[in-house]
Amino acid sequence: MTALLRSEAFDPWQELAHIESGLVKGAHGACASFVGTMRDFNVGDHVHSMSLEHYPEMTQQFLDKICAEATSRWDLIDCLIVHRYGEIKPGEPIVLTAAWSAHRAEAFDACRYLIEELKARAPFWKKETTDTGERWVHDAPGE
Amino acid sequence: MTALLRSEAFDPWQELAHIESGLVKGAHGACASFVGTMRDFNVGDHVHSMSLEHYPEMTQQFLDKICAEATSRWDLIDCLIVHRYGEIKPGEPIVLTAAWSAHRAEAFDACRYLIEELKARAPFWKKETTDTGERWVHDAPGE
Amino acid sequence: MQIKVKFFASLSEQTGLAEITVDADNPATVLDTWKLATGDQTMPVNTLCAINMVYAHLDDNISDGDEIAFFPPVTGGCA
Amino acid sequence: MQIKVKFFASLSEQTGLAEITVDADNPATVLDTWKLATGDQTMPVNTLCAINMVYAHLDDNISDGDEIAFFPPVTGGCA
Repeated sequence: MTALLRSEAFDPWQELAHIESGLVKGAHGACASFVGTMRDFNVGDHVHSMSLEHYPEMTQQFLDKICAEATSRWDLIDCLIVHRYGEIKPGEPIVLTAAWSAHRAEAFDACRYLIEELKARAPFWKKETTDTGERWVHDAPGE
Repeated sequence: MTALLRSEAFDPWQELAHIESGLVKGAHGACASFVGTMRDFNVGDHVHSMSLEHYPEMTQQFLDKICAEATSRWDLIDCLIVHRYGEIKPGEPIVLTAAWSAHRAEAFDACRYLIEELKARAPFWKKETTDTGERWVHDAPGE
Repeated sequence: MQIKVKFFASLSEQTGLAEITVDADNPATVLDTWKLATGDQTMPVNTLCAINMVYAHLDDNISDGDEIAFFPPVTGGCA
Repeated sequence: MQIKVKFFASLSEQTGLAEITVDADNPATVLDTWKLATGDQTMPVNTLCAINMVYAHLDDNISDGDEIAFFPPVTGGCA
């Protein structure tokens, strides 16, 4: 179980390859992963950049907690969360969640659980810079 | 939309990075992916290697078809399937499915659709070599 | 009618056939090509079939030049 | 009681506060620390709070040395 907070841009595929290099070969049959990337448009406006504020110690504790919850709820071999904070440019990954298991159902369900819990409760706040200035993002329900 | 059949081992993270390098930066917000890897045990036996037979022209047509179905059913920016055939060793990836979309729900649902349809209907047949000899694999329902 | 018939995986081993061309009457069904190609061997339960690489039923009619395939339940993908 | 109070994102901009230490009576609730720290400013609807980095309710009791945080609905993750 690994939950990482990153102030610099990260390559999600390298992160996944790195975790897999530490797993026993032939033990897992399934890996589900999700990458959330910064788009350059939102609510109809062109977004130039984004600043992602967080509550550092609480964020780390929260991400560790949902990794532990996923591991106790599904039969996982490993799971991973990587999340950016600070200044982010369009096209850069914001978040990566992944789960390794013997079977695909557990891997998918756990991977989805991680991103849904993170999105619903992890203390991050986005501020976008658009053509018309800065604004705090308020997610629409179900977005 | 890309569906590839590979006789040689492939690196799923490189395949994903390669597809992403061809996408417009900032256009997609979500990528869900799944990697199925050969395990070294099955039904209690140690598996040394596996041979994956397929029906080449039908397999390619079928994989192209489910990519097209996923693209018509969800609002996708791109999707990818890579599937091995021939001799496979434990720890090697067998299959990769991925879907890129603006939002995570579409990406997850489409990625899962691709692997479930592939598993249910794509003409591949696994033969395992275990401590006690060769055997054709018969998947348990829901496995 | 000239019909190409293919057998895959365990079905190829059981019938002793991989690919064979048979001369079928017109009309004929997929099942008729099984009987012609295998010399009337018993068909295992759960056998799947395709006409020109599209899933078909055993009682579907076939046409001259068709490629018919018989195979066991598929097991691609992953765990 | 010495209580550290933190404000995040839009709530920090609205209150003009980032981090402040207040001297609260004992007993006191999370809501009491808001009033003390902000000089009784109106609390925006949907404000969330945490005691020692764990989500809490406004009427939860606080203890000496606690870290209380107030913040707007979270928007991490992705699209």
